[in-house]
Amino acid sequence: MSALSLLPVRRRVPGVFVALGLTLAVGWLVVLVDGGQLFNQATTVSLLHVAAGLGLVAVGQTLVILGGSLDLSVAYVISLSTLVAAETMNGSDGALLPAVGLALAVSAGVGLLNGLLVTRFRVNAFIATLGVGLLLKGYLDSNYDGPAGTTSPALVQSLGYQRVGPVPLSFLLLLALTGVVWFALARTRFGHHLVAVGGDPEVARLSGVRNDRVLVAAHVLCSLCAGLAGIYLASRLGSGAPRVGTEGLYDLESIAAVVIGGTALAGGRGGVVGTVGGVLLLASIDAIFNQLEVDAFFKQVIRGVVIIAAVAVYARRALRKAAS
Amino acid sequence: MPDPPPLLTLRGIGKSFLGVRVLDGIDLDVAPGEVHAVVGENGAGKSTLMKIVSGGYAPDTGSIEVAGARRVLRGPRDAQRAGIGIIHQEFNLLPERTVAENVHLGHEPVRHGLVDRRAMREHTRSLLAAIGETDLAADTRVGRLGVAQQQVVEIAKALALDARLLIMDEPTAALADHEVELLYGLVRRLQQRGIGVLYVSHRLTEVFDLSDRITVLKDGRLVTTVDTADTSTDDLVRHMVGRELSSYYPDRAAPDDLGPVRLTVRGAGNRKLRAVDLDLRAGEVLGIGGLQGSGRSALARALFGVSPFTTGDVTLDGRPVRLRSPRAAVRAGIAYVTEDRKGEGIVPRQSVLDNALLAGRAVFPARSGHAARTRRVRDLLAAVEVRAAGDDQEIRFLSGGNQQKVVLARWLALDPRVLLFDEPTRGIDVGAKSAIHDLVRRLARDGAAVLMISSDLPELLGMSDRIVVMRDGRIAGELPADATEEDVVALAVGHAPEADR
Amino acid sequence: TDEPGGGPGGGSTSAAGSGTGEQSKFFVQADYDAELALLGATPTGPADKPWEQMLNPTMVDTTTFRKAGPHKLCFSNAALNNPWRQVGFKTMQAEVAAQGSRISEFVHVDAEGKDQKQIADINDLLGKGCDALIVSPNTTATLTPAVEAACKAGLPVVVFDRGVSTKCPVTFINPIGGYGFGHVGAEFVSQKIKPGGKVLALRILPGVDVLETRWSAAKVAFDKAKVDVVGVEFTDGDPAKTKKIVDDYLQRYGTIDGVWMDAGAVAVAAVEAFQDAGKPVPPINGEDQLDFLKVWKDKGLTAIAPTYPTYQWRTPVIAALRILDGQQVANPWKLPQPTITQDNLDRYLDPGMPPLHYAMCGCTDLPGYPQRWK
Amino acid sequence: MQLVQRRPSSPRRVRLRPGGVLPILALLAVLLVLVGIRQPDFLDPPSLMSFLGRSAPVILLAAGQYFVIVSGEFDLSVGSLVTAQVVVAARLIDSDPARTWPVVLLLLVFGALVGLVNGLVTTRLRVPSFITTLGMFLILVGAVYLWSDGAPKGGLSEEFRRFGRRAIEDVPLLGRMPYALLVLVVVAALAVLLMRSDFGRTLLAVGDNPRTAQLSGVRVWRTRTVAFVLSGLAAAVAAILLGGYSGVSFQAGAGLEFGAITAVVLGGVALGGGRGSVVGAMLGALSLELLFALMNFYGVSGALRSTVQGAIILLAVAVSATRSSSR
Ligand SMILES: Nc1ncnc2c1ncn2[C@@H]1O[C@H](COP(=O)(O)OP(=O)(O)OP(=O)(O)O)[C@@H](O)[C@H]1O
Ligand SMILES: Nc1ncnc2c1ncn2[C@@H]1O[C@H](COP(=O)(O)OP(=O)(O)OP(=O)(O)O)[C@@H](O)[C@H]1O
Ligand SMILES: [Mg+2]
Ligand SMILES: [Mg+2]
Repeated sequence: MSALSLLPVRRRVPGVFVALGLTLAVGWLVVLVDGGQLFNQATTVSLLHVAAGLGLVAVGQTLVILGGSLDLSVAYVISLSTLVAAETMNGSDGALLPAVGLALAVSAGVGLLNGLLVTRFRVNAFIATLGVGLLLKGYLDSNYDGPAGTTSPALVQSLGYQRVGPVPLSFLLLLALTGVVWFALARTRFGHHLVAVGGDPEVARLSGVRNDRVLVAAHVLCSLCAGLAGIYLASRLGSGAPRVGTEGLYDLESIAAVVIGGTALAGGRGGVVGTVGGVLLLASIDAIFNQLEVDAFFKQVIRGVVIIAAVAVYARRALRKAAS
Repeated sequence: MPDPPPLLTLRGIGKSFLGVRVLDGIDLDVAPGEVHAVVGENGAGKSTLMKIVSGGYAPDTGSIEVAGARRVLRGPRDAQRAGIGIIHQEFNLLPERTVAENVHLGHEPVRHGLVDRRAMREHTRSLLAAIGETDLAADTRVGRLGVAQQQVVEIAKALALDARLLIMDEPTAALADHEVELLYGLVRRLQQRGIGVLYVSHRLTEVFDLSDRITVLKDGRLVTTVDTADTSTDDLVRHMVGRELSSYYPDRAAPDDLGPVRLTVRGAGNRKLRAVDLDLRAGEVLGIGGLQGSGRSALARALFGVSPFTTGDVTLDGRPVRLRSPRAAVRAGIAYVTEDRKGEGIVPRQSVLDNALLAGRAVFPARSGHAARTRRVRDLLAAVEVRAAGDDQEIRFLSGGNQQKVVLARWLALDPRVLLFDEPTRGIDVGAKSAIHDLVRRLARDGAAVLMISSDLPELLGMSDRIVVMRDGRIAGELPADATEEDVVALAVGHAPEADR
Repeated sequence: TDEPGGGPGGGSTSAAGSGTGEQSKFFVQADYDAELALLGATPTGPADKPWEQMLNPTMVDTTTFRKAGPHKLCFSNAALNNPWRQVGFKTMQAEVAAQGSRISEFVHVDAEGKDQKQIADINDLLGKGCDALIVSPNTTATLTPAVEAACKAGLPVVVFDRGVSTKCPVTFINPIGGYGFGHVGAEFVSQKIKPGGKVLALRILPGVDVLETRWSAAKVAFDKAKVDVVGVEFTDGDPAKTKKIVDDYLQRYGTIDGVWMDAGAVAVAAVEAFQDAGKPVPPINGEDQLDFLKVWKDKGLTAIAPTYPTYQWRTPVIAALRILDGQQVANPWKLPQPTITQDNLDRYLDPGMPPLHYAMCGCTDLPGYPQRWK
Repeated sequence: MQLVQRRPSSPRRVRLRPGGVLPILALLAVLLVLVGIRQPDFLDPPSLMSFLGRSAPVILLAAGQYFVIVSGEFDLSVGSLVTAQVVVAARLIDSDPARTWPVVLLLLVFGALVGLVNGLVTTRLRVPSFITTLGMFLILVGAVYLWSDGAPKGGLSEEFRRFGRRAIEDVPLLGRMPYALLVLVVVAALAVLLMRSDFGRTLLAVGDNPRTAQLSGVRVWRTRTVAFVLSGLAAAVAAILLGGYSGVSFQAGAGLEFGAITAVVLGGVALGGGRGSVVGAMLGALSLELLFALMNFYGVSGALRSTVQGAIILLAVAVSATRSSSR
């Protein structure tokens, strides 16, 4: 992974927002010609909900990727978190806070395991998190036959369905989380150290950074974000769902969103703002195709092309920048 | 021994890598305000020792005392806490981060729990100023800097720690002379403040200029520690190499050794270079001088097709050539030994042999069979005296100097017509240096045209048949072989009128 | 461990079985009994149109939804990611075509197997001026809130295939169901094998309600018949994995005397595994996919094919139109669920159709047959 | 070349270095012993041969993935490529034996072509391969569903299926020789030879430090593209064997890319490139297959399987990783 790109890319990318703007403009026009409306209330709300779910995961994923690691277990953490939350609440508002706390604690525990495997046991992140994912899958498969638990009505009504104008509460949560993470990356030692570890672990180590701690913290935070996404999904679904994470392809899609957002898969370069752009781009493509009722398989083909094309455009821009 | 406890006391330090003993029973101490030089051949174990003192490696045996107190350094962080800073031989910088971020990595200043970016920038500015580097902006991305400027950042990074003991592992390898002067000043100021300095260098002049005592390592063992005042260059060389080195530079080319013009460059330029005119004759060593950033490396990189000329013409043996890529250049018979060994010279996890065979394998299908090619490369590795556990050892485990020799062997195996050397002896010990000098001269005598960039003025003057000095991406002038250091510097900084060519 | 409490249903029996493990949390004795009873019931409605037939119907009034046509029907689909759903959806489209001018527009949104997306989809459809909403939920429990929201919006909702845990839709359409399916296969296999014979149960994946009910009914049957179920394995619907599993079980036990499976996707692979090992194919159940029916006939297998008919995809369209006409419909609308046996095998085996086509599509009279399904 | 100290440079040290095949051999041995205890007749030649034959596709995919990984990239598209190939083959052959060979040829070309596109997009357009091949994955799955209207059509001829399903029976000593194993042996030998050739060495160098490789005259983009083409070809051969083994289905290749990457890492190959052997990668795949068989023999319950699998993979990689690390 280290040598994916030989060329330096400027840091303040969010060129993804250019792509996003273009996509929305073209999409709006095409949908209009088709006789629909892209920016009606229902569609916008749906779009932002989809973005919120993926976004919460992707923000966490950005952290580990920046640190030169990767988390493929997020999909299972999400499922687990929906179940822990919904089962603990069991339909009562009183158990809301303990349930959220427990779900986050369990998620953090998984993150800790990931982190320790990657650092203490030096297992490559790809394998470590894939393996932990399998462990969780086994647990979920053997203990759950389907949805379980009931989310507290208060949570469903607030996080799940409450919105301010066309903007769901969950999307505001995503924006807040993004802000916090952005700030942490730019202005805390942890952020500086994380980017350093991702850039070159040996350089970081020799400079006195405690790589292991930093990476473990990043993994815990990533899992926490996935746990948060799980809580949000539980609030949408009304119960815990043992497959919601994998069905949603949150593992690969979150990584795709991060990379589309301009963060280098090898680590050390990128940021969380771009990731949100990537998430919005993916969600917009979905929304547009939904409006146009494009066949799901055709849509998948187009998605594949758009993902590659979007990244290719940045890569070109970076290439030109580096040359100038 | 001085009265206050030594800043650093090493006793019986030993270290093995994968069963190979690299350091054995090293005793060493550094007093406050002392500059203690450590010298030795490539692979003698200097950098390993320095990394042990700075917490990068854990020693297998022995003890470390800092200011009289015994310490177990579990990592670089512990060493920093103990007041030990280090300038690494290989750069330890993050190309994607700014100068200020690099300088403060691991100990960012915080205010109210948040990183204080302004303090970081200002501190960096003052550190850079202390080294005399005033026009390097603190928020430039390090990846955009040339090697010499990166070296300056590396120094600033070590200074930022405000250490009691500063280790400098070949700090001047990438520096030009006037910057070396600035570094001298810096070291003396540190000395006055009672800071101890461990100074590793292959440039014996520096060692004599700066140090109070000198420790000589050989094959991982301590040969001797002497007071600088009581020793001479010849003594030191004998300790290091185990034999006398008679003369430093081989004879220059005689006028009738020079062949026809092999390489001509006319009116060539690109983003970094303008109006470059150059003739390079077979059999000659053309030295390229200049300050850092003057475009010397850019010239070599243009000729090698890395960032090609966009204007002008290049001919090779009278035929026009288009050097659009390194591969095209290699095919045309050009070889390039880069200045950034770690980033561009080696494939770290491949064996010594694979590294030496790389270019041949990539560009030319084995001309006379694989076995013959391998045999030839093995001979060349022996000829340049690579020291390794075997030619199947991964090259990253070799000392810097030995890595450089492997890179040389890689190119020699291709019998190039034109050789571009960018700081060929950077980080190479005296013995090997003179071997490389002999080699370069022999290559020229055998008919190759050699272009040699060097920031080491004595080397430049000693080796070159002609010297071209660059400034601001142009050729500032040309000097004959008997030029003086002053002539070169004058041209490089632009004080002297440009000489006719 | 951390037993999930209060899933839908809950009352689970745990007959002491041999190798069948614990009973699924989805198992509901009352539903099981009801479904088994339905297997023997006689449907009302036209005999040649099983998709319009009803088992033990209770009719509900729909006059409040009466509306002048032509209508805009909207369909939120869980997924189109397997041949069963493909055949079903094509049948549904053909049904829409067959209704001609009665339907002005048919909007289809595919949730790609994601609960979260289907919730958004339904929400989205509510803004599109649909006259009726058809939902094939991805997961029962999790789509309930979204369906409830749709009911509240005032338009008639028709749910089919999987249900939702709310009574608000006008009707819920499906065939008898998983218990019936699982029971028929398991009964057959237990009857055909010699006493004490070894049975291998092949399941697709855990946690899907339709499949869970199939297995839980089979488990009851096997436990009752005291069959030795030597293994319950998940195949992910992957034929290669299936063959490897069967191969390894053959090696481990020497012979396997019966194979039960919860879906037909890997039936042919299981049969092949016996053939490749040079062993006779034991009594086995599959589904109404043509590739299995063909192997069954060609190799003279001892087999049975319970079905979960794809013709049920026609019914929601019919139901929606009836509702918009103000006609009464059954709720729940239970469709018959025929079984393919040795006796009627030839009737269903149409060699002209593709191997993964479902025989029970009830589509031969629809416009575009057979081209549309090829 | 001078040797600083000759004494410890024994062959043992050489093989123990990171990236060697020793750890995976050890794992394989442990698994074999465990299988042998539970199911001794599994180790009889005919049954072992069958096992190797049915494992051939996965091993081939691991070999293909190895080329890409060792050059510093990823190929996430192989699973979908296998699915696409099987479905395309069924539709084109349509049970007509005469079309078998042309279609086999076509599949190879198709595999190479997909690899070529992956390679060119990654190297020339500079899209990270994770994204390129993820995109390709989406495209292939979508396209094949689209093309076949959601359900595979046609059928494979018996001739086509022979490669993956049949064996030469009554072979002395071995009992039987599956065609798939023959194919595997040939391809594995080619892969080993390739990695020993100039190309293989260059490939490792590219994965290790592309910058140096480029400055030594290597056409980095071409080398990497070739690696992708090799992976595509391996996927094509795997698809032919797998389609033969189990017939047509959309499930044919599902998840194989993760299996292959896991196998490669288990075999001691470093993600990120530059280190590891193709033999290790193939042994890694064999170990995984053996692990699955082991779980069948021990009757590890269906749902718990992934837990056991995950735990064993983590354990194996962690043990070999911590053993080979030093400071
Ligand atoms: N991480 C490592 N693993 C194995 N061997 C190593 C490692 N680091 C250094 N060595 C070996 O230790 C010996 C000493 O290396 P070191 O870098 O200390 O030499 P040096 O004196 O600094 O040489 P130079 O002047 O070339 O920088 C060399 O033979 C080298 O091959
Ligand atoms: N790894 C690299 N990748 C791309 N360009 C590089 C690399 N290393 C060096 N360069 C370019 O080559 C130039 C080096 O030549 P420069 O113009 O700095 O003159 P110089 O006199 O050779 O300086 P120095 O003394 O630092 O080598 C750098 O400015 C840089 O742009
Ligand atoms: Mg050194
Ligand atoms: Mg230079």
